Amino acid sequence: MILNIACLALLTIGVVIFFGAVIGVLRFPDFYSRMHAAGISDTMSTISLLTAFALFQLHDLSWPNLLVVGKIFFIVAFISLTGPTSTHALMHAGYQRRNRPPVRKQEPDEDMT
Amino acid sequence: MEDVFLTTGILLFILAGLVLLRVVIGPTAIDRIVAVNMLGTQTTVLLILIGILFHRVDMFVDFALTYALLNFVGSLAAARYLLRTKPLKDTKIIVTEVDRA
Amino acid sequence: MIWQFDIIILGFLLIAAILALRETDLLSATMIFGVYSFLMCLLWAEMAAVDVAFTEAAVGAGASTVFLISTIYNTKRKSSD
Amino acid sequence: MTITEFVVSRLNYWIYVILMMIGLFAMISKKNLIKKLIGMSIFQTAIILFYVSMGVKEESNIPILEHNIAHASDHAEASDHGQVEEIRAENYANPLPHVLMLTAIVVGVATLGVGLAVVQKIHQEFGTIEEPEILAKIKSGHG
Amino acid sequence: MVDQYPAIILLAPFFAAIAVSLFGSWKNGLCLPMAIIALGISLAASIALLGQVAAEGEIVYLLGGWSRPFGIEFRIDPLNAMLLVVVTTVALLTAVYSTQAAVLETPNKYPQFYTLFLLLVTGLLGMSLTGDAFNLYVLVEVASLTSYALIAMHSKRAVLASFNYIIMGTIGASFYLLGVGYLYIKTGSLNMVDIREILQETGLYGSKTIMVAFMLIMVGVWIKMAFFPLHGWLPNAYSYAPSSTSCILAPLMTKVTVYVMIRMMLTVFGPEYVFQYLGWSNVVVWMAVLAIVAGSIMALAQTDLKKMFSYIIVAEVGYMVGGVWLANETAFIGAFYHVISDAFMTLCLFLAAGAIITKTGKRSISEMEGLFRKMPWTMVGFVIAALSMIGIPPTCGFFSKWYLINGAIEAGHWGYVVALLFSSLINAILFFKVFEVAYFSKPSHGQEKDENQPESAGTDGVGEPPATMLAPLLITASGLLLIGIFNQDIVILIRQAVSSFGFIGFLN
Amino acid sequence: MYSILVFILLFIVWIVFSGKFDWFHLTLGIFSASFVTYFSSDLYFTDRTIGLLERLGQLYRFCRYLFWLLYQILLANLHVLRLALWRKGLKDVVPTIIRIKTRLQSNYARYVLANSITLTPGTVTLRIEEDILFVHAISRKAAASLDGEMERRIADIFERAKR
Amino acid sequence: MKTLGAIAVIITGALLLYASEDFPAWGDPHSPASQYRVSQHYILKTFEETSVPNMVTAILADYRGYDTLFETVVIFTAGIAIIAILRGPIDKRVRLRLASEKKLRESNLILAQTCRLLVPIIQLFALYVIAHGHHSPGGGFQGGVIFGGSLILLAISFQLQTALDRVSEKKAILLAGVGVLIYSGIGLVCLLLGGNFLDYSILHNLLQVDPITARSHGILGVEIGVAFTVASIMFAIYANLSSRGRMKGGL
Repeated sequence: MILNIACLALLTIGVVIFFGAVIGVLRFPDFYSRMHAAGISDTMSTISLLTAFALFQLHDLSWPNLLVVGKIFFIVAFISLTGPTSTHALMHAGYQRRNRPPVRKQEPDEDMT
Repeated sequence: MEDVFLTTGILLFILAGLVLLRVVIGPTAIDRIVAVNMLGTQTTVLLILIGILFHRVDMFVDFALTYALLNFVGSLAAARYLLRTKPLKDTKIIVTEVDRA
Repeated sequence: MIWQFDIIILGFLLIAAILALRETDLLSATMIFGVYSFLMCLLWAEMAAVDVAFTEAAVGAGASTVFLISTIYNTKRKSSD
Repeated sequence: MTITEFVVSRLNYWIYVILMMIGLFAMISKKNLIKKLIGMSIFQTAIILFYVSMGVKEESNIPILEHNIAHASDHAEASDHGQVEEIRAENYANPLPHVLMLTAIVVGVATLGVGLAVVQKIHQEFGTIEEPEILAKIKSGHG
Repeated sequence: MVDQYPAIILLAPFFAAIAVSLFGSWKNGLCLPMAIIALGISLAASIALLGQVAAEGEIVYLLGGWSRPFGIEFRIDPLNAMLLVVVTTVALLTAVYSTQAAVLETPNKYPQFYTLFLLLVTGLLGMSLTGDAFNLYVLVEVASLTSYALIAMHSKRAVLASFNYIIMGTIGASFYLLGVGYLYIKTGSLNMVDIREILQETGLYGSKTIMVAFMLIMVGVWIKMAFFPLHGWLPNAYSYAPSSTSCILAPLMTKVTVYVMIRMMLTVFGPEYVFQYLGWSNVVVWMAVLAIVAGSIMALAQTDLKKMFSYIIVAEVGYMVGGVWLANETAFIGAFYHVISDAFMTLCLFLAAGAIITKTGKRSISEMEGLFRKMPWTMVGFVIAALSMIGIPPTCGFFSKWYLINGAIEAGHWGYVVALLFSSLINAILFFKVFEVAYFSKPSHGQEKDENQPESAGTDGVGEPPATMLAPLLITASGLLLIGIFNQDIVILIRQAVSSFGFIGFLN
Repeated sequence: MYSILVFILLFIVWIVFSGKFDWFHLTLGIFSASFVTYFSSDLYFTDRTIGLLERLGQLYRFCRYLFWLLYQILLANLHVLRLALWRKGLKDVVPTIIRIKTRLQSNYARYVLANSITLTPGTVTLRIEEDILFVHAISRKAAASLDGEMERRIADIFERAKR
Repeated sequence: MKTLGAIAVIITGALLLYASEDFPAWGDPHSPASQYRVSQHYILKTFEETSVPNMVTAILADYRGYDTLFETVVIFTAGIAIIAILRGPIDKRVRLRLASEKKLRESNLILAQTCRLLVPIIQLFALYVIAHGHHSPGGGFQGGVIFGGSLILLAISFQLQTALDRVSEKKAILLAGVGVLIYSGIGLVCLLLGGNFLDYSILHNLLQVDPITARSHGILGVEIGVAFTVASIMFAIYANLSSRGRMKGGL
């Protein structure tokens, strides 16, 4: 029962946070800020939703289920590893090309014709 | 409890639809990539949710994990592309720089 | 099958497909095609086709998108239609 | 149940036809070669959608045996068929379309890859990937 | 080992392809011998299989040892046994021919070329062997992918042609796949024989789904074989491809697809459904008439030798489709006989064209002056093929047309007869135009041009092509005569197959 | 030495993945783990001079750091949520780029710092150039949260010995 | 072209919609396709006959193993085809244009570190997917794509050369050939032992197990072959497409 309530609470939190992230992505003025909002969904919302799933999985405590929980936490770990990295990569790309000369002077389509 | 998950799933889908809206309007490619990346993360969550609805989470975790890992490759490739090429058209972004030691 | 999801995903699929083909910036088109591909993945997961969904997840996220992007990189990004 | 019957029972088939036609239209009428290939992918996935849709059963689960069934008959004697009777066909989605579609996805990726390689080669040779421009170049004797 | 022949036929080129890809880049010289040996084994096995089938009737080979509806099986009846012999023979001859051509045209891609070549042969063999509707799709894709690559390997224009082929080929294959899906949703089976049994037993003839499935499969197959309104991809693809590629593709791809159509019509849907229940034969035969006429007229308008041949292929496809759809035994025999003879005729033409193009570097008909003097043996082969195309008696082209016309008369379809005669006339005009240029025009003008052509400006000018090019050409040419002379044996075999389809009780 | 460590780590991961303990799957696991170790063990532990015990200590401190980070993420999330959801929030969106000079020496520590900054919504690392981090912050408050606390904690994890 | 396309699309679409009226309803468990003995047999008897709980894997690699063999061949063909299409004379201008590459590598510390962390895990996961195709979704193809994805990730986050140092293009094609050879070799061994091509149950003498387990092991062997091919070909395709077949520079 407690598990259910905790699960429910986490689900609600997750959805609400995701809602906030979506609103942010829609409302913020430029893509840098939107990326911050996208970061929310990458971290908190995913973590709380996945934790809720993991808790639900713990309803019947058995060895395979524990491993599933382990895998879910692997997913959390990976998302919190890949999320920032891709955010950074995108930001970097956007920033790099705006403020400094592009790395390749030529457009790739010009050289072969 | 199942209904709760179902509702959560539907809510997430509707919200994902809003993200899709950003993909539609997003003026630059980066906006779209950001939104797509976000949808990718959400797909991972939804996959596990579907697994719960099927009562077979152990089967669905695997490719949720795959999705989490490989979605990264796609957005990285896009970022790399943007890094390597001239932009299609420059967007105006107001940024103030502050120095801080 | 979970028909509630089914209806939603099918609607999104249509939007994504039309968008991917209407977009003139090929990089954006590719990204929208990525959306299309993972909607497909969800659709198959929802229709209990786990292996197909797995393959689509691996292919759509890992392979197709990257191939398309690398081709755009080597050709050009703007499309006339 | 009535909603299910009314809305859901044919929706998949309708959507697959629409998707397929979108893809087909793009393949025939788009000028950009990469667009054509994207259309081709949509076309192929629509077919996969059709196949997977027909493997669905209402109350079915994924076509992997439940642990307990598999486990139970692991311990049973080879000649004892008592355990295996627990498997009920209605409980599992039809696996055959899934198998076929795995192959079709693979074929789709392979075709996409080859198509993209050809597009790159075309770009190398003609300097453009728009069909009218290429045809104009051929006509003007450049190609 | 005797009962393993079907597997051996397929596996020999398959393993050779893998071996070429593994060792080919290490030693380029290994590629060709491996290919030839493998194709030789395959040819021997397919001849043995043909003998076996002729003696025992239909052979079923279960892959994986699973019985009929559950696994995949090979079904070999006299028709596809003959087709196997044709495929392996053509492949072997082309492989010998490619010794020179592949070096010249695809210099730094030697192992890749042979891998793809052998995989193409594997795909074609598999297409003709298999008894499973879905498996056919996979093998069609193997054959198509290899041919896309083989075409695109060469020149500038070929790449664009290959792209169009990819688009059209994918549409075709996908329609086929969809048709199989429609069949599956109503029958629940993928095995060809099984599907026919279910269709007959459960009275599905009236189903709209089955009808649309049939239409989809037919359209898909027609796109792949370049039946007239859907032929758009073929001429460019075949004429701009490297010569050894077009030598293998042009004879085999369309013919094997015609066989696939026959198999779909007769084995999967059954003649009663196709001819009696649907009763579309008249429409399709008229389409075939259109294809023949249009193909011939378009061939007339061409100045490029290979392109002209390509349009002739479009017309020939019309012959075969029309012959099959005339729905009587004589016409069917004519059609299948034409499949066999046309494979060799086309091979012969393309071998000759390839030899001419490699030696002189010229593609246009008007530039072929004095070829009879310069390369007499090549032209002998060319003349035999041309005569066979026109339909002059000792060659095989005559007999196929004879049966086709007889069948058409039997069916009372005079439009087809007229189209066939018209096409023969056009062929005659076309080839005599070539002969005229090549025999009567003065070579002096041509030699002057030769010095501007660096590739062909050897010390001895333009002479005969090397033996590896000439020998396949002459073998094929004599093969044309042999097939013509021994036509009765082939007809008997076809008749045997036709009777097993239950085609006879079914004349209109 | 280190490849054995990598092997053991990978094997543990395998067990979590696999969840089957019959000899067949364990053998497969040993095989797979050793294959991956052979194939790409050079990607792990670039600095192979650090002792094993030190690594364990780092791991422990890193776990402790994670909890703190989680708390920070929560706070930052609330902040960005407020920006997104409140009507007046948009006024506070003042994109700023901050240049931070870090004291962290090793690449890995810098990486952890950069990723932690990105992981807390509101701040994203734009670029690392040697010891200078360019950080993009969405608002002044988010910018103010980069007060060096995080860096101190990371330094505490990875570079305690060096100081 | 547009009107032609529209006409073709409308005709085909109308035809397809016309036919779908006749379909059984979506999700109908009594549709002919689900009721026919093929599907029933696959669901009910697969475990008994092959001892593989995942029906899809069993059908893919055993009942319809011949299909899968050619599916692998399709992938293999695609790899060879792409090399054959894109390879041309080496372009010397490439070196000049990409002189700035080394700097790029250093400036992307975050990417590099994340990939260092992820790549081995992805590879291990790929191997897990291959090995556990019997019990959970996945198998040779999926695992192969994931493994290929890890190499692609390596190539994207460092540079193409880094990945090519591990698996060069030649090696990739070689491995792909080996993969197909493993698959067809298992089939050939079956043939040589006296069974039909791909009849794994005949392997039981060789492996010293009962025929049903032999099928299971045969399936595993086949999956490994598929994985080899798919992984290396996916990487080879990426390497070729991203660098236009020149194996230098690239995305």
